[in-house]
Amino acid sequence: MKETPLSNCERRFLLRAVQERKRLDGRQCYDYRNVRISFGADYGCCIVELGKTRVLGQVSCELVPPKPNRATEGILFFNLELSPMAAPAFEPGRQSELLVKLNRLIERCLRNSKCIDTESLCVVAGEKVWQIRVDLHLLNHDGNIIDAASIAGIVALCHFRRPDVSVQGEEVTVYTPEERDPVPLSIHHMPVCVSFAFFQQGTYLLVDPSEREERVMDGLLVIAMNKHREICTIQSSGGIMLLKDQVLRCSKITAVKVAEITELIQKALENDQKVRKEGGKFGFAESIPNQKITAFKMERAAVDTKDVEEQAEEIITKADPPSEVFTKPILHTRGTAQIGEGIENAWGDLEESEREEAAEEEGETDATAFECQKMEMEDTSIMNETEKDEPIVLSDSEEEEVVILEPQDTPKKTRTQTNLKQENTSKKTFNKKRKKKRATH
Amino acid sequence: MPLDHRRLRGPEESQPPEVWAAAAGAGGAAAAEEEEAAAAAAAEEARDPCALRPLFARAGLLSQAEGSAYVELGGGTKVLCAAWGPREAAAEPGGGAAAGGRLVCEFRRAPFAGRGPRAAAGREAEREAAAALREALEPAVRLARYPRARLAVSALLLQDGGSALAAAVSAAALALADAGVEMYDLAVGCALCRPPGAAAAWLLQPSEPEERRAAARLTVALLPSLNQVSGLLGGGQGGPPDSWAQALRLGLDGCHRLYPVLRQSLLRAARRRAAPSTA
Amino acid sequence: MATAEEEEDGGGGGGCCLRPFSCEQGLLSRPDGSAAFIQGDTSVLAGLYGPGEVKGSKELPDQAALEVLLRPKVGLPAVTPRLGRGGGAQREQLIRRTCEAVLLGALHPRTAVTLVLQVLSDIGSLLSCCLNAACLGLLDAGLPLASLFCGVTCALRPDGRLLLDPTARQEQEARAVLTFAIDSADGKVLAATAKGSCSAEELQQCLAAAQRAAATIFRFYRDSLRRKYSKW
Amino acid sequence: MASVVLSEAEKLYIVHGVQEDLRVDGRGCEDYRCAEVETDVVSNTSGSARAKLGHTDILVGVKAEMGTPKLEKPDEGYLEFFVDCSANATPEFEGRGGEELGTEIANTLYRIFSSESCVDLKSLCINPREHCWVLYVDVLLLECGGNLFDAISIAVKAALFNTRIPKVRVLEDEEGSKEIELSDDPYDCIRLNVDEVPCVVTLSKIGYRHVVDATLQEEACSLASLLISVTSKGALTCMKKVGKGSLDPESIFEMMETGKRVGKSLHTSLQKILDEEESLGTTRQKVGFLG
Amino acid sequence: MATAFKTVEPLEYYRRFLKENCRPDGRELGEFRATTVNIGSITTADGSALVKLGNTTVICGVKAELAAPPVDSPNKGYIVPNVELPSLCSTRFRPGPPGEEAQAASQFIADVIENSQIIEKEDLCIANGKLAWVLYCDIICLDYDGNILDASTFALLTALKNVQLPAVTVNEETGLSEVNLKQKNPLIIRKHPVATSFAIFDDTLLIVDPTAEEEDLATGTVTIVTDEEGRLCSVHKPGGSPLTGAKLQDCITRAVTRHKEVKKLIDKVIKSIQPK
Repeated sequence: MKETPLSNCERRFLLRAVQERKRLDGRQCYDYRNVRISFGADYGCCIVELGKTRVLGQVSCELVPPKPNRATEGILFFNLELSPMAAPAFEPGRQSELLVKLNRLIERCLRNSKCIDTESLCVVAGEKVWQIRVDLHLLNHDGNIIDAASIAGIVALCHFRRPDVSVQGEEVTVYTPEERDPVPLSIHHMPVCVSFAFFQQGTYLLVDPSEREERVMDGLLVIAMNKHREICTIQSSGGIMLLKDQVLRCSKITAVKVAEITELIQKALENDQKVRKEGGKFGFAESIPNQKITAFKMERAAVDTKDVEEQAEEIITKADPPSEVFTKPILHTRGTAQIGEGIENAWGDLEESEREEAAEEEGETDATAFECQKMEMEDTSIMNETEKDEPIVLSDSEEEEVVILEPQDTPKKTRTQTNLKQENTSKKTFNKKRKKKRATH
Repeated sequence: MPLDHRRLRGPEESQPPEVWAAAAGAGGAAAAEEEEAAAAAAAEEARDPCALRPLFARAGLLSQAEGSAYVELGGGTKVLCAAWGPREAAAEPGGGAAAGGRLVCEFRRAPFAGRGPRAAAGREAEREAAAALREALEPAVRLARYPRARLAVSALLLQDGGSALAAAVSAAALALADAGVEMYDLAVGCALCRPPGAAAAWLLQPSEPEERRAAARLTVALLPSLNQVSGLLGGGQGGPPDSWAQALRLGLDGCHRLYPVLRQSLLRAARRRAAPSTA
Repeated sequence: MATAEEEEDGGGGGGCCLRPFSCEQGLLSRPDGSAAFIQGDTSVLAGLYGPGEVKGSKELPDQAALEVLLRPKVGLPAVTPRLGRGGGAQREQLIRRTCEAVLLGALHPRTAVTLVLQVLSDIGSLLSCCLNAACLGLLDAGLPLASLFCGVTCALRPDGRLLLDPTARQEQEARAVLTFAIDSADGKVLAATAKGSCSAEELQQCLAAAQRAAATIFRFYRDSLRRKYSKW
Repeated sequence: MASVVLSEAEKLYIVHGVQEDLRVDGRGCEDYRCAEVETDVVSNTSGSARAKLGHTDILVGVKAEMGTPKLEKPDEGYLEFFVDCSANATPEFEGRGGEELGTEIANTLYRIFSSESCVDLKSLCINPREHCWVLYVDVLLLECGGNLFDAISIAVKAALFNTRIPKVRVLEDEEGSKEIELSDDPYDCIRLNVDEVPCVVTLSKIGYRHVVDATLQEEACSLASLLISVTSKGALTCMKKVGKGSLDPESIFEMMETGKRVGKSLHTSLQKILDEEESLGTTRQKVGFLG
Repeated sequence: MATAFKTVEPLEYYRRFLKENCRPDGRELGEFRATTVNIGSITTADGSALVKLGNTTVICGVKAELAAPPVDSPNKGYIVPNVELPSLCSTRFRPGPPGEEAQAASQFIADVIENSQIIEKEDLCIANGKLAWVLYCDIICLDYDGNILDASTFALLTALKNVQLPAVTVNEETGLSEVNLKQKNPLIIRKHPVATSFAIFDDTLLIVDPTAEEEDLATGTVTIVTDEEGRLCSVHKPGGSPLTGAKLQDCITRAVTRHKEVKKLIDKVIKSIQPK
């Protein structure tokens, strides 16, 4: 489905609002939307909501051989998917320009910033390392995908626990969560992206643009920073020219926002950990707000299954018992048999090799009388083959036509065996007479 | 990670048992292989280079395709072909609309078609064969009669017992004719190969082991009644033009000899098709 | 996990239990209909677009073309994903055909309806959770339906006892796991699929149990809808 | 394939000209256009060459990398071909437009080099079953002015001639573990013997005659052509019919003879140029891409 | 006249026949098409079978290769089934990677193998943790006229029964495996799953072994797979018209009968190629 285009008056309305420093959702220019983080029951699973934009993050791990040039480092793999759920224009499996750009940004923000200690992911140098895979799915697109995705990525990584391993000699043992508590990843710092949308060649600036605002913006500046005010990546796109002051101002705003978001992330993580430790309820079910009328919950419900046996019994006794088998398989030839006399198929049969086998066999054994004509052909063909001079072309069909191709100089002989078959119109005549004979053996 | 996620996957890598038989070194397996080679060589000597292998052809056997044909060669080569057309063609990117119809060829090898490892011949080989198939068929089809249309041929190699491409050309031509596509002539394919050795003579319709050992191979496609060569694809150890010319002559002669059989099968298919409607 | 054992105790009596259910409808702003469905710790998010513009090749002259995409949490959709046990064209096909059976597609010919199911977490009975999310998604989008349907997963323990709505571990231990889609009109079977082998008697028993459970689930549907529309 | 559209009158003009052994650019039917070849044009490859044939402009780079030999041939290295149809050559190649042509050319190159004698693959083996040299031959089409295959084969041959593979030694210590040592001297390297590397001669059938080295315009007038690869000794290693049309057998025989004749002289002049260039050594003035 | 009616109102055309308890191709509702099986015709495969169900034609070739067993179960081998519906078999399929139907069929076959334990994967292991057989079962449809699942399951079963694996021994001293290509052994087939498919017409009528045309017109399909003990190895109803438990039971009953027929056929054909 195509994206609904933005009408001119909508566009004008939005731009005018920006000029008047108003935003559709009532925010100020520098306001960030609410960030909500919820965790799944699995480790490394979270949903981040940035206003209405929603991203699902899941981290998983696998033991793999390391890359040859980095024998002592684990591998980080990021994959952001724009699920068709997020917006009608997203097609599954398509590598759109936007997707490639976002994936690169995520990689630069989370991998190239070296926020994860990859050396600690090494199990046996040069042989086995952990590959950490971060899957991010955009579930609802309401602008500023990159910020939401970067938060989801780092939150999922912080939340994730990998199985504990021990190495004894060459043996690598991976422990289940029951045997040993899984271990968290070692994370140096938490980079978070903050996006700025520019309008009117950089005259106006909005933090955390919504989807509508993104559609009318002129350019975008993304800054990834951690709470130590270290810039991890910075990228401007859209072809706007920015003044030095503007970039500096943006980085200052970023520092403030990142501090807030980092605090929120840490609080959320602590909360989840506390609940898990205390054996309380956790998972997505708990994150559904109770007061919303669109949400509904039901406690464990018992289902009465006492008399299912009787009910099943009843159905089975009522049903007819399986009937006895009447059809008898008919063997055409070695390796070919048939049951049923339903409709015939248009196929002859495929098996030249089997035909040849049969031919050889019949060449050896005595021909039965009623197949003498057939045999004649068989003999000639074998004879010819031994003579090696003439090409022999055996062909076959329901009408049992036999074409023997003689050398070019002699006229072509076509012998046709007819009648027998054609008169016999019963469905039981199978397209091979020879087969019939074999069946009677 | 460009993995094929639409098929069920097995282990990362696997080898055919033959590899291990060879790896056993001086064991019985290697000896057996040599034996086999010797036997094959002996058979080669006994073989008449001009002999054609038995060919079985049948047209019009698939219920779903507009035209279809099955060709089997004595050595076990089995090719099934289906043809459709004409269909409305998607606009060609080049915009060459006036040039007439397009012939779209597909060639697939069943994974179990070959003797060696299962995944030996990859997509590339299939695509090359498909291109060769198109080259060989295009001159036979009156494409000018089908402007802005698309004709489709797809060939499936079920078992490769040598001369597979040649069999596919014959089968595809039969299938097109069976589909009622207007053609100038049938295209008949024939393969040849030259065993290693300086004085070796070209062999007509080689079997799979012969092909494997061959120093040079050639596949020709001929439109017999027009006496025009529609396809030619060959390569290998160099030889003087005379040797190749001789091969070509031999191959063309082979095509001429196969032609009547293909015509016969087409006639039969037509007769079979006509029978139910008259009855 | 503590919950798993608890459940086993709960199911130990003659009766069977469904895990706690919860759902939320209309939680996404972009799709025309959306719903999250949570069974125990298994949860699936459904988002639905349509009826809308259809691509030429998929267009059907007499009804809406339904497309179902089931997206696993980890990796790409695959026939048999190695990690996570979502995905699979077969499941997509099953869900699509089940929805098609109840969707009155003839009312919206030459349109497309796209249903995307995102697995959020899979701790057993995933397919039935997908079916339930799909049905609530259809409901939330306000598409005309002939009837409702729900998914019920039923496991047969090695000792032959029945278990409804099993967890992942119970599924693993089970001899056979059967999943049914039951329609709300007369409790008939819309879809059925099984892992493992069982006898015809066992199949009928599971089916009967699933039909009972379906009644409970439909009540849950009704109550949640009643709540949703309580302020209208 | 990159092509031009000609009017009927233009075609007729070309066909009639060919009939008279007089081509639009003044050549005879068996004449090549002026060819320019320069080797060692890309410094970060093991060998490279650029060939210009009229308006056809080809750049070939050969990169030697260490790899594992193929299972069925444990004591040989191998060649890998990749053809990039740059959108610079013609706008048709933009996006995936050039892919089909690229694979077709690569397949043809594989076929030409499938013959065992053409490059000594055994010399590329470092130690059997474990290490060998893989030569990645990358062909880049810079401009298409007809007769791509011939120009590519000339450029490939020149690039292979120019290729220098560093010498390596296999050291074996007492425990049987092997180590590979790269020679310290950058000039200590293997050269390939390219005597047997064939060149492609494409003969295009125009009217009743055939021409070599057809321009784009001439290609538009030809229904079918025969692609022949010829070694310097005049042996044919590969034959392929290309194009929508068919050929009659007699003309194929003629074309093969012509191909052999033309191919032999092509080899002689190419080898002469390559040797000349080689003899200049480092004193040679590089032309590169600005020439 | 009849053909015109069929073209314009295909469903009504069918209903008229079904009312009389028969089908346009002359079959009764519960009747299968002629089932033909041929085994061992592909000599390059380690086992092969060609199955024709009326016009529907499916070929299955099994190729055995050697690999290291999976890490998580070192005493097992692999069975890798794949169903291909090439463009050759019907116009409804496009060339290229497998579409939804082919993927779903592959998954179905994989499920049947898994559920029925047709072969115990432990039987495929040669040396624990070191070497095991991989059976690549490639099922290719050559002519698509409906009921691909039954034909594929049948082709797979007969092809597996036809498989002859070379003897492999692991040399104790060298640790290398040796393959004796001359000595071949058949596979141990533990169960014989047989599939029976039904099409549901107008929500109530069940017809067995539907053709492609019938599948298109039907409002749903059910496939039941049973083994020789009458156990259900798969009950696959991918949506479509709702059925009652009683109807489902009727399907199972028919499937049990079908299994007996097919089993006889397999036995006969396997016996026919055994050396006397």
